Amino acid sequence: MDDITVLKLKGISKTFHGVRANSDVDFTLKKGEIHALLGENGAGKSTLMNIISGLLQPDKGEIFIHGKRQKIQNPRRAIQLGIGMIHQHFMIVPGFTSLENIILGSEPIKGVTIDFQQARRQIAILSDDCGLSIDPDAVTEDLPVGIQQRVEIFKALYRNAGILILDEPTAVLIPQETDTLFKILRKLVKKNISIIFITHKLQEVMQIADSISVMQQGVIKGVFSPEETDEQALAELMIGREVLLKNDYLPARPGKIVFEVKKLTVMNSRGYEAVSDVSFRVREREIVGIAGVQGNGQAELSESIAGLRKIKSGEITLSGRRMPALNPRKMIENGLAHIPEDRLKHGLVLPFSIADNQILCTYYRRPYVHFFGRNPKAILKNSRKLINRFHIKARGPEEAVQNLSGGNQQKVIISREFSRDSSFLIANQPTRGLDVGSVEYVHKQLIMLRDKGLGVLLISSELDEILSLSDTILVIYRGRVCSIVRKEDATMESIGRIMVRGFE
Amino acid sequence: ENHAGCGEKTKFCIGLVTDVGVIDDKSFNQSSWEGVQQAKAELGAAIKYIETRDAKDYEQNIELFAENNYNVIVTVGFALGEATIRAAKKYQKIHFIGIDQFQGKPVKNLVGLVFREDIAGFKAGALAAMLSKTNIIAAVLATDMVPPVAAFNRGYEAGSRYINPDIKIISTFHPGGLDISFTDPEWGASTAGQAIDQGADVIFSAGGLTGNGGLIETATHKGKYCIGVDTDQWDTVPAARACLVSCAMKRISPSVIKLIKLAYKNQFPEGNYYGEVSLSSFHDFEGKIPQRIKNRLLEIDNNIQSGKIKIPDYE
Amino acid sequence: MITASKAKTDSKDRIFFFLSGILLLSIILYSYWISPLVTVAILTSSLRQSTPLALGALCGLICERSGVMNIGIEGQMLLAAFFGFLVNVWTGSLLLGVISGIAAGMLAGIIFALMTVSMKMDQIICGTIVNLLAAGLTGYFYPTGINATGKLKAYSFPFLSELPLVGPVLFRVSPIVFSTIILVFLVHFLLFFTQWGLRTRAVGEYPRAADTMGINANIVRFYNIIIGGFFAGLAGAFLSLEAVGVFERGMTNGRGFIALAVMIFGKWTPIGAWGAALLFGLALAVQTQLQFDQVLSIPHQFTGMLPYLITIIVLAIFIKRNRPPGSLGVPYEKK
Amino acid sequence: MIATIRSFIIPVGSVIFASLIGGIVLFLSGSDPIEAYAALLKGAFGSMTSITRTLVKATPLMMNGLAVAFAFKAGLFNIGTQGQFIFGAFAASVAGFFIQGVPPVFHIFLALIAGGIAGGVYGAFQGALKAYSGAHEVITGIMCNYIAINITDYLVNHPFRDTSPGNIVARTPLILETSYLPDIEGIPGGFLISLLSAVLVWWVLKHMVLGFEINTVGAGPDAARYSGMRVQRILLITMLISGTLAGLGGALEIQGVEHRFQPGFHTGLGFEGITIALLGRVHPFGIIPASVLIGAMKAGANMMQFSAGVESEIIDIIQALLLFFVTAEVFFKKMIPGMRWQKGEKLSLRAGWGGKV
Ligand SMILES: Nc1ncnc2c1ncn2[C@@H]1O[C@H](COP(=O)(O)OP(=O)(O)OP(=O)(O)O)[C@@H](O)[C@H]1O
Ligand SMILES: Nc1ncnc2c1ncn2[C@@H]1O[C@H](COP(=O)(O)OP(=O)(O)OP(=O)(O)O)[C@@H](O)[C@H]1O
Ligand SMILES: [Mg+2]
Ligand SMILES: [Mg+2]
Repeated sequence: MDDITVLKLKGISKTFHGVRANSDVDFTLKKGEIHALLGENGAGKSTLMNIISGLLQPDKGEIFIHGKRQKIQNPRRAIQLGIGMIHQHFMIVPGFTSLENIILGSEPIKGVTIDFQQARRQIAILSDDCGLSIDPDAVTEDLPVGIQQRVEIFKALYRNAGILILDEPTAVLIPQETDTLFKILRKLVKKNISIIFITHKLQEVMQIADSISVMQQGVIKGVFSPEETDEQALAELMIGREVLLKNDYLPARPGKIVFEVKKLTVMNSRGYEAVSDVSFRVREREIVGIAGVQGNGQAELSESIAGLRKIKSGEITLSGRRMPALNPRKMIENGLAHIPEDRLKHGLVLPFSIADNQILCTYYRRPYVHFFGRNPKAILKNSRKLINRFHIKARGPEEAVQNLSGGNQQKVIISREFSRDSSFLIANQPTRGLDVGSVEYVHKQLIMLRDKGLGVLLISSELDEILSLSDTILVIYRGRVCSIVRKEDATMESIGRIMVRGFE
Repeated sequence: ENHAGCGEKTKFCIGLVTDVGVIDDKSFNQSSWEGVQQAKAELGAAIKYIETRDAKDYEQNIELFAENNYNVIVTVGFALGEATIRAAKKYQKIHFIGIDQFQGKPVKNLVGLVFREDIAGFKAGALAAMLSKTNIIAAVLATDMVPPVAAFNRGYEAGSRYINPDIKIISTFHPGGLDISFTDPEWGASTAGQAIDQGADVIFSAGGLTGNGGLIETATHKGKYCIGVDTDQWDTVPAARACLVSCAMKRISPSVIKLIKLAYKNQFPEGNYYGEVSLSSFHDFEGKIPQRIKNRLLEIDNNIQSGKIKIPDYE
Repeated sequence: MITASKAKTDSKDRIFFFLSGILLLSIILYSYWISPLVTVAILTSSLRQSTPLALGALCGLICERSGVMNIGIEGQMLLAAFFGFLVNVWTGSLLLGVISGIAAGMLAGIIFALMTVSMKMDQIICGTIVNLLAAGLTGYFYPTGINATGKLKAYSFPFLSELPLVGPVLFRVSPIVFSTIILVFLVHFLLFFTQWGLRTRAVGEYPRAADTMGINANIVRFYNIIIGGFFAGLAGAFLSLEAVGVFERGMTNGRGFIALAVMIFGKWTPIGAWGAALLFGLALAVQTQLQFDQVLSIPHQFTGMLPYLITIIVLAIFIKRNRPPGSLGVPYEKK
Repeated sequence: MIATIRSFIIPVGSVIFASLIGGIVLFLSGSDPIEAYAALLKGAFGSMTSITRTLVKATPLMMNGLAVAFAFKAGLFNIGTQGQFIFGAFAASVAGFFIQGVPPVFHIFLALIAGGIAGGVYGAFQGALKAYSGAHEVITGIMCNYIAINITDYLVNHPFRDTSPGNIVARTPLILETSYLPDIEGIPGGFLISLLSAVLVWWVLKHMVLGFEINTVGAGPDAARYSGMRVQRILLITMLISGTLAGLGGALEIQGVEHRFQPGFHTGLGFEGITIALLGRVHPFGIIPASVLIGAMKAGANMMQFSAGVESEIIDIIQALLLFFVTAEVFFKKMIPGMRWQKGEKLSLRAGWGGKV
């Protein structure tokens, strides 16, 4: 590949009232390369990318595109310069169709109306020469994330971007989807599109990247080629300490059954059957993993278990007692702990303080209430304890969680759920979007809980997470449990296949 | 401040307190004020008004004048009745004129200026019935919770039936509360429109701004007649002239002047003073209205005077 | 693809709307057969009384579709009615009156936009400010003793107005009433088939997404508020120059707020809102008719409640949750 | 420290700016601002009676303001306070003249309770519509206002009309002396009660479990459900309390001032509640001064018209300006150097529309 520089950053710095997100960053992207950008949560990767794509303005520093110095005042300018960004939190308008989302901002016009035919034609052409297909008329909010991401890629290609930035694209994908994505990326590279690729997953980096930059606390720690480094080295470089990547924990010593569902059937919000008579049981000191491509009923399953969604038929038993549907409080009081999938929506009250979020499920109990009502002393005391115990990075218990980084936001939830004495835990996508350090941390915590005697139901689309943590693995496909395997006789490939087609 | 020196022999001061609403309401606040203004012209009195914004302020507004030793205080509208009585008892030296305030038991320095709206309404009804070709006439009314409006309506229906027992009278009250029923011209207009569209050809439109809306609407329909209330709305609502045959008038201004003059001469009456009611002149319609109708109205007038015609009175 | 972008209407609602539509239509036809004159009168009156509501709803809708919550419509209408009337009196030209009424509505819109979009002030508060300001200004500067010079009159279309039923109702109408019907469909078309519409809805749902696609959410909001002002202005002009012919203090009498109700009722779609407005107007006209005919001798306070009761019942029993635009009420700040 | 200074600077500065601009308007429209404001102040604070009047006018404003603010906390836009206020007033007046032969203090409370319940039930009705059928509270609120007016108008015109001879008006009989609210040291009892309510509201929201639940539902309904709160029930209770506050306001108005229910005495009070809530930055202790301020303006308006001949609508304009300056911190940020605003300090509600439950 020829060594033409398409993008060059010189001394980029950015601070958010006090928080140094980027300091004096230099960065070079060569034509047709895939350049991976690594770094822990809050390292400043998204910030840097937002600067390139015109969403943020650097405090100082210069940007060169094809050797010409450019000022990128706004996203429109970035688009003109052929920069396309796929954001960590998708920039997709919920109610819109794929088509509407793709053309938004660069609509082909015929007379006064939008020329949808023209748009379709262009998209058809694109999908041919990149070999990815989408249904232009599907409503995006109903699509699985994998496809939503594809829509995002289309958005960039449609504006024929020469530089494509992907911020944690694989955080939400399963291996098969990831492979497809990588195939796509390789095709794009062949078309001389240059790619910046942010991720927390080191093996992916080794697999796809042509060069690797590591970021820590806003500075680039170094640039490597996959040949001259390895995962362990990278991990230590970005976290600044040693990390266990592959952890082989002691096997479980399951006890009696703490949790059981029998013939559970649940409808989704649009009234279709999302979970069809699913039955399984979870024992003490055991982690049961549910593998599956997102949108195969995991959400409905966990919601119904947590008492947040009506069940059509079937029964749920927690620590020996039959549970009524739609009663989260009762579940919690009977020993349910729950790490919800959508941390920002369900897990946290963003404007509230860390302290208040940490008692969200126990606010009505002693010691958090006393005769006169709420007991601030106890609430703060509890919070300080947890902040220390779970190493939450924050100014103090009163800081609003909306000011925390995603990693720390997740820690707040974990600190709340793990500090309650409970007998059963649902962990739904507990490590999504977290950096290796935090991932390791969460995994340790899960194992620790297991060994403390809890039964854990782990729902994740990260297959390796499932494989490394679970003692029993269920594969869910189209709302049905298609296979139950013990850890010993589970392989990545077999499970992956069942996940995507429902059988071996 | 022109109320300085009120209370001295040399100076004669008149104050007016409106009901909730504005002085230039093209209706009774306004014509009361015109009466006071005329008194200024004739007696060289110092005059001033306060618009009430909030029913709680009646008392206070009256006192503002009383405290400054005004000689005559005019309070407009039945709603001020109680406040006026209390003030009258408190300020014995001041003469109070309470418009539309019927006095149950007389107070010596307070006279209630009241009107037989039912009589005025009766004449209006008779006129309407005689003018109507379709034998459908309508009334667009602010509310039935205010005695004068109710009386107008009662008279109107009786009068039209007196002329033509099987005439169709379609009448409506504003559907909303008292707070807006006098100030919703849009409703008055569209309701008048609805009545006209189904064949009504004479519209009696009574009740502040709401009524005015009805008048103006009627004026935009060819060959329809409308009848106004309270004052001669020929002057206050010119936009309605195209249809305004006449108005069921309460002669407020002249009565106010008369009472003020009596006060000036210290011959102030007590109890209730019945102001004159009548139909206004026909203005441009003078020529168009056949003589027999005019005669008939005169005859009705006499019969009412002589008591030959009885109007069903307060329920 | 269009329906997809609208606020979701589940199929139960559609069936309900369809059936009730059929029912209503057959009732109308039947009563027309019984007494054409009265039916026409009622329908004309409904259309007329629905006009300010529909226009107000269009204003609210255009603002809210781009994520700005506007409860200042009442005030915008009032100002428009006021200035429209004044100019009409000064110049003696109704057309100029209407135009300046609209201008006033848009001017109020600009003030509102400056506060909500530029200064990022809370939108409910800004709406309240506009309402207070309008009440204050129109009351304080209320001109005494000036008189109107007529009002906009109905125009009969040749031939068309001779048609049975629809003729007198739709084609013998005054200008603003008629143009409202056209505007409703125009806005609906613009909102769902044009670039402006697509961008407006995108900004309303997820301004950040629009921003990353190079659409300046705040600019879109700014001019949408002004466009909205056009409709509020027209509504005001309707009140003082077409419906009544004079301006009176507080003559909007809460119609700006009912317009909001109508907008939500219509699920933030122009045609839906129009339907809701018509239903409301119909209820108003019918209650008047009930008083006219004295068919049932109940106090008018009860017949007067009809429109409000119907609204609540329809909303509570038949229509499921209405979903407002995603970013409604949140000032958009770049990261 | 800075924070406390700031929390004074904004309101005070706002009042100054608003009156300045108001003064300019007065001047341009050919009247003397100084004279006008002097009259306004005289009318509002000039004498003991005028101070009392100010407080009397502040009372219903405060109650409605509290009602609106309380609902805001749960993300509800209670635009229906007017209807709740009216029902409260009516119920109190009925209790006032119906119940006979009970000792004064007792009677006072019976009437107050009647008013509170009436308003609360009506509020809860709207809350229930919102929570269980998803009917939008802004629509139902507006509609319920009209309905309340019509119903009470009917009731005072027919079943409960004052039948005493000489009365020709639609209104209820006078309530019994035993249910009158007394003045305490010249301070109207109603005002004291509204102060008490403000403190209670503050306590509930800040220190009680219910308050935490309400705030949570307002700030994150989904998280609230997740944590086991019964969101629908909380919405209902919020509207119940909000309505009770408004209804109580009505009762205070009847027992303290009107002493009988007369149609149309309440004009516009409901919407003024919104203004007050916003002016007080949706905080009970902000609402107290806000309502006294506006109360003073209303009390002074007549004097202003009487001795300065100024149309009283000017106070609406000043109110609007006030609201503007209180909300638009930007000004003060620009003016006072070194004043940094933290995130979240900016006043914003975005209550209401969020149709989801
Ligand atoms: N809008 C903002 N205001 C204030 N601080 C911010 C803002 N956005 C990001 N930050 C801070 O800047 C730092 C870098 O944020 P950034 O999102 O770039 O991290 P990141 O590398 O993308 O983290 P992750 O890998 O989890 O995505 C973090 O500490 C974050 O808290
Ligand atoms: N100090 C702050 N003030 C305001 N907003 C902040 C602050 N810090 C972070 N944020 C916001 O919170 C978001 C989370 O910060 P950051 O991007 O570091 O999280 P993250 O590590 O990327 O989490 P995730 O990977 O789950 O997205 C930021 O994108 C920013 O929008
Ligand atoms: Mg990031
Ligand atoms: Mg991240």
